[in-house]
Amino acid sequence: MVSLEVELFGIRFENPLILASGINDKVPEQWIRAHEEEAGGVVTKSIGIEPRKGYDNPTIVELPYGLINAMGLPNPGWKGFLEMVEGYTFDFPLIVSIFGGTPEEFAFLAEKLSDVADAFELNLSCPHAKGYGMEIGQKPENVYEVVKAVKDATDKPVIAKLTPNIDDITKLGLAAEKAGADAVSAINTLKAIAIDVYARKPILSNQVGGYSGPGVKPVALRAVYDLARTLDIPVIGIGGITTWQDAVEFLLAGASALQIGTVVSLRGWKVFREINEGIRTYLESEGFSSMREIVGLALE
Amino acid sequence: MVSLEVELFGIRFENPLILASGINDKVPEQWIRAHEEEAGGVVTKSIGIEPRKGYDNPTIVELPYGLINAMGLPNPGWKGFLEMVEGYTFDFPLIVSIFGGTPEEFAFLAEKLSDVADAFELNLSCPHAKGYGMEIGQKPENVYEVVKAVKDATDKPVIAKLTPNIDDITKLGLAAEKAGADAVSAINTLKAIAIDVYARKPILSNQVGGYSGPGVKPVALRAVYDLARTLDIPVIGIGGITTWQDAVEFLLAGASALQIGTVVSLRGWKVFREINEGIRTYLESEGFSSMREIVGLALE
Amino acid sequence: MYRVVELKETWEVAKDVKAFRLSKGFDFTPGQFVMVWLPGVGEKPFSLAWKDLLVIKRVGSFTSKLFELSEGERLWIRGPYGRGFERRGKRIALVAGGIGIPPLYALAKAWGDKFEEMTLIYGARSKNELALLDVENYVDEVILTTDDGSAGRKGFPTDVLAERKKEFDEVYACGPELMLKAVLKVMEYKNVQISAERYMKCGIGVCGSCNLGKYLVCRDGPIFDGSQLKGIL
Amino acid sequence: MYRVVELKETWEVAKDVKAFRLSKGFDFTPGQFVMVWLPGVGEKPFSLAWKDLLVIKRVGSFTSKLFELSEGERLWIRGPYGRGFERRGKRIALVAGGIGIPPLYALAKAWGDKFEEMTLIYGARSKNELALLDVENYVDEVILTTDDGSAGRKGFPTDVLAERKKEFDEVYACGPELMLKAVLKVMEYKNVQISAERYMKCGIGVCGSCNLGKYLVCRDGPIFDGSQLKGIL
Repeated sequence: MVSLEVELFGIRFENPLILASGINDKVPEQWIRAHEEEAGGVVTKSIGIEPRKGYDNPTIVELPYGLINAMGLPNPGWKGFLEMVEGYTFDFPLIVSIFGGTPEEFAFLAEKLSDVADAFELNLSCPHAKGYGMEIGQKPENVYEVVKAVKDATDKPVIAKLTPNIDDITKLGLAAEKAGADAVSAINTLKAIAIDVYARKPILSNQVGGYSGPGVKPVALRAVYDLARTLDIPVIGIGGITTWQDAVEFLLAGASALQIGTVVSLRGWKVFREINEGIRTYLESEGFSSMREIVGLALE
Repeated sequence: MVSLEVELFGIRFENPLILASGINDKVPEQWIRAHEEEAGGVVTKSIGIEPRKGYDNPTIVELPYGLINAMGLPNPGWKGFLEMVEGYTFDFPLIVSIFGGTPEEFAFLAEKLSDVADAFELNLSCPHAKGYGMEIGQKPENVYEVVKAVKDATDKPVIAKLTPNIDDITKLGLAAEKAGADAVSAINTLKAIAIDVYARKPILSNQVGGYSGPGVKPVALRAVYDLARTLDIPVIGIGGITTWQDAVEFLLAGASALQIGTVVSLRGWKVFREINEGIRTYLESEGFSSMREIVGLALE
Repeated sequence: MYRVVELKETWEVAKDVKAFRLSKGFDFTPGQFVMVWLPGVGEKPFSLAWKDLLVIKRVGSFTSKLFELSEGERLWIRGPYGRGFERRGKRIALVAGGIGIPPLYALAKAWGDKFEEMTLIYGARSKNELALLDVENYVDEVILTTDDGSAGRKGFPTDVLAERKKEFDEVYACGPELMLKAVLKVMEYKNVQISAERYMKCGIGVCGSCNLGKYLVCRDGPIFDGSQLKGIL
Repeated sequence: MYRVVELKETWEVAKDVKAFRLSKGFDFTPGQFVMVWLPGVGEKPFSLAWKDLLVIKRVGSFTSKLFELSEGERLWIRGPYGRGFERRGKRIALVAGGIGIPPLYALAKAWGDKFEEMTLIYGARSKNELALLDVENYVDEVILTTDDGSAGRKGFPTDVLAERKKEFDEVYACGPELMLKAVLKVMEYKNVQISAERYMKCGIGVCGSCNLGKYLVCRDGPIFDGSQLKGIL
């Protein structure tokens, strides 16, 4: 049987499908469940300095081709997070997503959570929280400063999660690489809005939000393709992966691993098994013996 | 019966649905056909200085939620264009799209084509032609220079067509407004790619292309919403409009008129009639007496 | 996306409890819920009492606003969502507490003729909090309990269930969590389906707020088999 | 998107003309076309000769590459696209010129038993350019013409059509544009359907390159009624 194993920055993942940050990953029971359902790893909800309640409903809009959300980074804060994970151990890689308003906040969080995290993902890209995420991560110099501060604060691998809401995402990727990031992940959601024609108002309580799901795949794939051609560090592909064909496209475009999120909401936990099985069948029928062999083949 | 009439920069459109640039608008017969099929106006294919053949096939990828294209700005050049329209008159607004590599080229084209055009749309946003379109239009200072040069060269109204491949599209809109643009239109296509899993190559001969159609609507609507809140000049909404509900969302978000393109390919010429009819029915049942009344209602 | 419906009729069914008849119905399974959005106010989940019927208790600002709406006014509704009840058993009990009546009312009305015998055991703090609607038309027996004895038997519905559990081959319950726990205990987590509640935001399995152990109430529930909840509730 | 098919069989059917049997068939109407992509080479439109059959003339670099492919090799195909023939008439003529045979072959094979009488009038420059396949199995009569008289009658298929047009209540034609114009003229643009050709790129009504007057060959055609083409062809 062909191997789906991935090794990234010294960590072994059973398969390339990692649960993306923000989707059913609030508590340890959900992370464990994701792994039971055949996720190769899990990224937690983004954790910040202080507990945040998040925005009022509506926080999500269902579209024919995806979702728009503005959750507002609800999280228990780093202290609450540590209490929550107390006593748990995990037999899969746990990537802790963190967000802050300054390089120092990011570094502080990384230091406090280093015992829990197998790796960190830096949320430099959430498009709907004032002063956080994308508002910082659209500037290469900020990406550089944050990654550098976190690298100085922890020995754990650091992934910079990049925003596609930019003229050229490789600028952000190069900044992350230069600052010592172990990998980049892309994309976070696209800036979007939905309006109800009868209410004649934006639907989200935050008005604007981030667009994810099948409709963003072509943009995400392009981001991964551009990043993989430009960077030496690994790229983790995220954005609208819904079928095994999508997953294979991302691998061919140079993604070393993948994250899926919206599809878990659209089609349920079973998608981890289904997509892994599809990749496996593809590799076998096309004559490959491991997933690694196809990474980046479309770049040549 | 409620009125769908639009007046923009002194030009009257029978209805808000304008045929977008690049979709079945190569020759005058097609423009006339679009109007017969109830387009309120027509934007031509982008015209440049020299004739261009465009890229080799594949130039288009069909996706579940839209299209990715990299046509490569095929056009007969301004001389060929003038020969082509010789002897025609049009009983609808004809907006001529132009592209150039410098402000001077744009200005030159505007001057040469001023007798033919009711208005100009400046292609500052085509994402797949080296040295043109988006490569110029991602910088506010370039947008300013191009618009200014064109305004100096022609008395006809000037629309700056903006790219969404940017951190904040309002920067581009403000630059266009400051330079004297009569309107902005948004969005052009999103940077994208598609890879064939069996060929293990990008499908387009140009590798990368621009994504349009239903899947980009949430991003386009957001761009229009942001622009309409920020600018004083009118915004023409473009991007994935497929149903009358989409059209109404754009109007509520502040678009004074609309362009449709990909949907004409997906569903045929009949969409002009269908969407106009849908808008009309909506206005009547919601108690409005003209389309103008709903422009921007969701901004409040 | 939202369907816009109008209020066709509203009426009081108990103290601080109102029924809302909608202009459009939804295909649903008893136990499923919808998200109701009032633009400018908020959006909350409610169990469907029937395809076109919501029965809602006033508990906060959203429901207060809802109570102010007149007939003809609009609601924005998405759904139905979640896992409904599964039809099992021949002689069944419906155990309702307080405002837990809507999904059981729906069940009784939808499947009343599919069971050999259906007993509703319905408890509330006081008589005026019992939201019975016309449920007696759909069940074979109604047993009421109140905490204060103002109607029916003084005590809890689970007291009745404990005494008569042998008569029932499947129990369906909805109500306060303490009651649900008692029901699960009485039934030893077997032959019982309960409607769980957790703080729900997105309603569609994204945000993860409504987790109940490893489950999400909005997707894996709101209806759970007792066997799923051992060690959790 | 593309369906990947393998070449099951290829064989020569005339000078520089090859038939390609595909491993998968497409639901189609005679007259429709597909886009064939060879990664790294290019993508071109071809009329379907049958659900799993392409009949192609070598004319340039793309078709040369195609001719080099062996059985078992892959083609990437999207479609079928466009408007096919409409079945009309009882006594019909198929008028083919040169490599215009595939859609008419498809028509004869698909609808052969639906007509009372079907006559194929097929012309080419020379005998070795006639790509007949097994078309005689599906039509009642085959009349050949060649420019040089090396097979059948010396002359053009439209000569035959002009003489016998009264026998036919519908004519279906595909071939070089000069021939099509002659067919339209002979038929006075009535009771005739022709398969038009223009430089086609996207194949799906986006790029507009294949315009024929106000029509797009890829969407409004490739099959047009004679009446649509007055003043255009």
